[in-house]
Amino acid sequence: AGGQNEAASSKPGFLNFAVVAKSLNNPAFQVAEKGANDRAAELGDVGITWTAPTNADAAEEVQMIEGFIAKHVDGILVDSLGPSACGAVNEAIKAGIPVVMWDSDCPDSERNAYVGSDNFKGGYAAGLLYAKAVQGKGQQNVAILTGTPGASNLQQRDQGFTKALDDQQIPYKIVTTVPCYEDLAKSVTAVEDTLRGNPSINGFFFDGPWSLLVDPSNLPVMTSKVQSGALTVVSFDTLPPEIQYVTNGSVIGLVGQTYYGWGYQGIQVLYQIVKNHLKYPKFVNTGLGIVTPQPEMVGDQQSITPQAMNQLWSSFSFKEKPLLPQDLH
Amino acid sequence: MSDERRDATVPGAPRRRTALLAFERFYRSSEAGTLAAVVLLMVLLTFANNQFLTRDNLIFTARSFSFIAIAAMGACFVIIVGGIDLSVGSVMGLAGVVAAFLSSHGYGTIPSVVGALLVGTVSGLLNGLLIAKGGLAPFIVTLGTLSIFRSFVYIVTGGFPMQGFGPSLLWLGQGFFIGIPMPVWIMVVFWILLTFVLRRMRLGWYAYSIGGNEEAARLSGLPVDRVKVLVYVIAGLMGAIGGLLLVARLGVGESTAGLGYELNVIAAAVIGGVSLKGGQGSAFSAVLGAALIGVLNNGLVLLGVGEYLQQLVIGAVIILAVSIDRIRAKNFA
Amino acid sequence: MSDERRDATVPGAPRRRTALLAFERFYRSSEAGTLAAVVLLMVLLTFANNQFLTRDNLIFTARSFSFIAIAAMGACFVIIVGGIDLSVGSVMGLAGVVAAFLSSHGYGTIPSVVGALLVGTVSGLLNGLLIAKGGLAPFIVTLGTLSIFRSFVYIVTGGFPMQGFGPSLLWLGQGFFIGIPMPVWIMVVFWILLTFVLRRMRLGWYAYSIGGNEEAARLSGLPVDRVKVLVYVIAGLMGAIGGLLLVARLGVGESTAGLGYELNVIAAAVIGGVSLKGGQGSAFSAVLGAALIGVLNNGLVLLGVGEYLQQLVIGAVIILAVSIDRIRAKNFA
Amino acid sequence: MAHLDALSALSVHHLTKKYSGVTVLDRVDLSVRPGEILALLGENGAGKSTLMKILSGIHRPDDGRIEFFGREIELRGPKQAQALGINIIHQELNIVANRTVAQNIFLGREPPATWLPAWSGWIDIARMNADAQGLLREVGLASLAPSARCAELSTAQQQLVEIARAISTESKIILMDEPTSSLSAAQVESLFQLMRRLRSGGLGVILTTHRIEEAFEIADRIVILRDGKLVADRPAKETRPQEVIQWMVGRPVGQLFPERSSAPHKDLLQVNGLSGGKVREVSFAVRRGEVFGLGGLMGSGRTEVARLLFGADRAERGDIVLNGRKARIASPEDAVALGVGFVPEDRKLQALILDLAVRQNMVLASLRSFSRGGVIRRKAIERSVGAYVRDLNVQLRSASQHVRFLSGGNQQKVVLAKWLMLSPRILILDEPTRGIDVGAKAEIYALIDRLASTGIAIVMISSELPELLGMSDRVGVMSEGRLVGVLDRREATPETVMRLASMGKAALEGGAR
Ligand SMILES: Nc1ncnc2c1ncn2[C@@H]1O[C@H](COP(=O)(O)OP(=O)(O)OP(=O)(O)O)[C@@H](O)[C@H]1O
Ligand SMILES: Nc1ncnc2c1ncn2[C@@H]1O[C@H](COP(=O)(O)OP(=O)(O)OP(=O)(O)O)[C@@H](O)[C@H]1O
Ligand SMILES: [Mg+2]
Ligand SMILES: [Mg+2]
Repeated sequence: AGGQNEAASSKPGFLNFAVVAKSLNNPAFQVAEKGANDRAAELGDVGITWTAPTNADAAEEVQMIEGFIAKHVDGILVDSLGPSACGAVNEAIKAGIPVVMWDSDCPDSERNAYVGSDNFKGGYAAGLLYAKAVQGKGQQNVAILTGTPGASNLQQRDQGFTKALDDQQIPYKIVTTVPCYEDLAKSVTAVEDTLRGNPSINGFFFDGPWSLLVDPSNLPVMTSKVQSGALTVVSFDTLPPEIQYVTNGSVIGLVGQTYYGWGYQGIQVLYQIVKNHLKYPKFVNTGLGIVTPQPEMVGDQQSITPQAMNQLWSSFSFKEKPLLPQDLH
Repeated sequence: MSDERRDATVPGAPRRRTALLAFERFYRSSEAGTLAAVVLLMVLLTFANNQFLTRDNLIFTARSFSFIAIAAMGACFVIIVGGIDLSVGSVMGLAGVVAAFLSSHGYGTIPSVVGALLVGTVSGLLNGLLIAKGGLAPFIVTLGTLSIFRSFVYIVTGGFPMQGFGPSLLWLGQGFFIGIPMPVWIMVVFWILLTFVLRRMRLGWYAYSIGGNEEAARLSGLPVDRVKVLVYVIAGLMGAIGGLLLVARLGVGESTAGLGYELNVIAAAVIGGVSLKGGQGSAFSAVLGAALIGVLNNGLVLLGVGEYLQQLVIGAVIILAVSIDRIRAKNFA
Repeated sequence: MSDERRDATVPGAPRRRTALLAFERFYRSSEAGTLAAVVLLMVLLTFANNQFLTRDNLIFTARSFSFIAIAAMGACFVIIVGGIDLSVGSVMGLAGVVAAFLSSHGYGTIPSVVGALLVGTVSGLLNGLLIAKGGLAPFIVTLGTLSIFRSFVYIVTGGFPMQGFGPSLLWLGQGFFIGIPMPVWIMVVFWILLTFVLRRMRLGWYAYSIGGNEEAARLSGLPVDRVKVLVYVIAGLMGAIGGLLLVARLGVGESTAGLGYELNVIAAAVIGGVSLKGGQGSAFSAVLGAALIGVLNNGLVLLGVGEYLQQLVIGAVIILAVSIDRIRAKNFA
Repeated sequence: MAHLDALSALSVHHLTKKYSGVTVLDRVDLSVRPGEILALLGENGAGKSTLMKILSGIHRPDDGRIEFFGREIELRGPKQAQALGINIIHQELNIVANRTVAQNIFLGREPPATWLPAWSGWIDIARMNADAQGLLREVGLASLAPSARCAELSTAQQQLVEIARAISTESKIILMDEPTSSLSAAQVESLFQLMRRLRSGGLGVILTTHRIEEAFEIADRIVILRDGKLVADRPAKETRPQEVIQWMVGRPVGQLFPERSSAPHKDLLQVNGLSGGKVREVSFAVRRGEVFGLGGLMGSGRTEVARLLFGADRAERGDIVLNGRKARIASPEDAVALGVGFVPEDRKLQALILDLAVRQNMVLASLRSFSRGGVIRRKAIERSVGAYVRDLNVQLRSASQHVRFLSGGNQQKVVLAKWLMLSPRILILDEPTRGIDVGAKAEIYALIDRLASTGIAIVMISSELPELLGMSDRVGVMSEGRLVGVLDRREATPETVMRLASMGKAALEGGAR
């Protein structure tokens, strides 16, 4: 993906942008990369170096950003692996290189803008879906599946989720939070064991996609509990393997980010800032992608059907309209 | 050959019943400590949570650690011969995604499985040749190939999870035979097979000898280099099988498959009582070590131990398990 | 004591110039291969990218690997004495977040630093006592404490990143002195310090002897257990300092600080030429190994090497670096 | 005994030691006076080393008393024994190979720098090296640099470094456990001179050796252990070697060397112009059924010839002809396939897997013939191992016993059995009786003779002249990497062999070739 623009970079007016993703191992980032490349192609005078730390380690991400500072790129898009990466963002700004954050923000940094959606709001949307499904069904004993304990973006999702339940006055208790360390095999074992160990659990919130990225046959206890109406599950992210769980009714809904928009709008915003010195608001909301069996309004967001989402993934025909400051208010 | 350690060093000991003798032999073996820990843990969990000792929970727990156990048996073989294989997690991932790639691109189960096994063979061969013929340190070689093979994983998947495997490939990971999950069967088969190789086959005897004293083995005319290469190939194959089953069981081949598993796999072997010094160890150790961690993980979730404390308990149990072994070992030192 | 290897075994060899002798001594040392690899890499990068050999790029690269290098020097000490410390990543994290906790709760820099050092001391003491006095295998003990200390990290942070450190703590991680970043200074100070300890002080000599032949060391009346405990404490301290500086540099204490660093740290030492067999190694090795990986990472970014190929290049360079060393070693074997 | 104890520097009373229930030392009484050299003799496994380890604080006795200059002491560790002035030279070399000679000599007693407080741990390296130089001169290693790494020393040099270590501090007692086993005759002589100097300085020495003549040469008193019991304690002057052997073994030992009768056979092994490492142009031939001895000084390259022959090291030039056909031996594996066996000089490091059973060690080289399709035939192994254990009279508790727990002589028999199971055509023996007691020696000599009589060609390296002369049909003598002469049985005398062996380079270049 990277490096192909070295030759072009010598042309006057041509912009070299660097994009730092969190990792390589997730289709969301593939879509984001496509979005970035699509927008770059439309613009015509932008080259992209796409990269990610090999170990999902913030210090390594910092080193990458420092490398790009040394390389004097024209702008950097950064997906933060945690607050630890944020110092380097300020260094880039200090070195005169505009930085736009995407996916995960560094809210306290000097970055020019953040393109993405709010994790808290995402969790809140998931909470709304959940609340609607269990309205009037009595006490909810909810378990949460999380990735690495203490990861802040995941915690924001959890907080949004519980806030929505509070606001909707659902009687609930968070019974347990199980980590899976972002490992798929561990995640399914964790979900199944949790349900088996505590039969009183009647709700599950996955604050990441892990256990829905695998075959449904891995989740027999969950599936059977859902079928008997004793369990309600809502999950984060709208990656391809997850969609089937909405179709088959295991999950009431999925709340994801607009992965394509990360890249597409990220390049757009960065380009406009660098080239045309436009001023964007600090938060450029790319909105949420919500998947529910039937289209409905979730808060202020319109959801789409699993079929529609599948269609998008299979054709890879995500579309975005380039945002300009005046589109945002 | 752990069953033959120090036995009958007391001359003229009265003939005891064979059963008793077998027990004593076992008690003196290096696996006894971990087995005691596993049993103790299971008893505790049975009392602590009524869901623990259910058929479903037990077989699913067994399935969840079978992948690690299979790879750990291979790791154990490498450790016996005095080496180490850090690349196993990447081999698991690569074999898994190659099979996933083939199967989801319409190839049958046999080509997919062969593809995975080929990955295991070639990666093991590369490790083995660099180590045995190149004379490089196993730690570094396999640290390097850990990176290299993971890179191949990314190239194969392109970052996209691959799904839509053929049904018989899925069955290998998800199916049951007489009520027992296939991966558990396969683990048992390899356990028996490897035990046979280690105890009853020339290759196994050579491996213990090389790990015990490489110089003496070489000067006894043993084909040291060839044995080492073969052992790394076997480890690669076992890793590949573990990875294949893992991916087949999850039904998805994605680029994080097996990421960071090297530590889990080697830990399983070592916790089971294999010494990193080489020359000693058994297939049973690897299974036991994997079982300890698997049961522990299961228990922690069943009991709803908080996310922050899980690691604390795991660490403490690992240290306790080897302390038990230490006390046992002292008893007849 | 690589400087003293093999010299003067030929009595009455003609007196050569000291400089030449020093060079030969160095060429025969185990660090020469990695140094050659680092230099080669730097020359290549200088030609490949005109940004590489700039003052800014070099000092930032040096800073980025200084944390690992500091911890790797501690790891190297442990390896010299024949042990291994897998808990270093967690110690780094725990020391970092403890300092972050103290500093962000209004404690001054000195209490924060003392807190971090205390973490290093206590964790090293725990490892050392379990290994030396408890007689447990280092791999297992530190595998267990790796989990345990990480659990403490989660407990300290409660999952929330801690920010708002005092300015002098930040300065330790982010400041400069005569144009060189503080962490680099600190790395250099420890490099000199540790080199002296290893070459000129009893503790260092005992460490080499214990790692080289523990039985002989014991029979010579060396306080083997005490030395081992002390070495693990030093490693704990070096890990803690690395972690403290890392967190101070990033300005945030997060629960993922140092997660998984054990492999990087040990790899740095081993790539630098330290043998896991024990009895051999130097502070310089650890710095070199960390530098190789640091420069490589920097070069990959500067050259814009595609994301999928980065790991491939890293793995290949690691193997090549030790192959260079192998060829060098053969030259005078 | 009481009045004797008053004179003794170190004495033990009723000393008893058991290892997992087996009594190794049984109520031993023994004393050594200042200025006395005591030879402690006994078979392998008699308990000599155990006794010495107890006296140096390494092991604790189960029962009995230790008195040091009349005062009862309890030894809690090697450090304490050292502090009292009891130093030991261990039977097994205790050298840290990666460290220098000086570092090994002063291990644990490094001279502190004077310009810094002692607690700093700062070492005065210059002083240490200077002191080491002096000590090396005393043990006859004047040419060795104190900064040389021990890994590069020969076994004999390492042994001398250990001796230097033992005399580097004020000692009152030195315990020497087989210090001569790897030394050359000249080195033994210089060691004995050193011991006499120490004796005249009032030091007490306890020495063990399996070379009985040495005990008579140096010791004032001879003490004999058998099966952990003290069976004799005599002034050396009033004793005869034959008596000593009888006390040791518990029965009269007949002739040490068997009557060798060699029928003229064809050459089985021819070595032509073999060169590699320090070995230069070595050529000789060995006949079927012949014992070809290789003599020479330490470091003359005998071991290297053996290693080249066996493929353990790579030859630069020369060929090996086996049975009239040129053999390609590039590795030990090739050698074994051609029916060549090799008993190396260090059995623990080079021949045995100490933590495996006797059974596995014995079949190691011939495992191929004990397996079918890679599967081991356990019954066949059991039969064969049993037969060799009986035939070679290996003393063990079961074939499952780890070799680590066998005595030296029995370990060596296991190594021999390993090669016999291969039915070799050629057997190379490097110092086959090093560290082995007289009884076992006689058995091994008889065995070598028997093997030769079955038609095996034997190359035997030995540093013990009586052994070399007693066993060999012909003796090749090496010096400086060259084979400087081959003597047949009648020509070979201690004088002729030594003369050839000490022929320096100069003499060689002078004309011999
Ligand atoms: N650590 C030990 N554990 C068990 N048995 C031991 C141990 N050390 C020695 N033995 C046994 O004690 C007996 C006496 O051994 P020791 O080493 O004292 O004999 P030795 O007289 O020195 O023989 P050698 O001449 O071969 O050196 C032997 O049977 C030996 O197997
Ligand atoms: N296995 C080995 N590996 C490396 N070096 C060796 C080995 N064996 C001997 N040497 C070295 O080779 C040199 C020549 O010794 P070698 O053993 O060949 O002579 P030798 O005549 O057999 O003497 P010795 O009686 O001591 O065995 C010695 O300095 C020794 O350090
Ligand atoms: Mg002895
Ligand atoms: Mg020799």
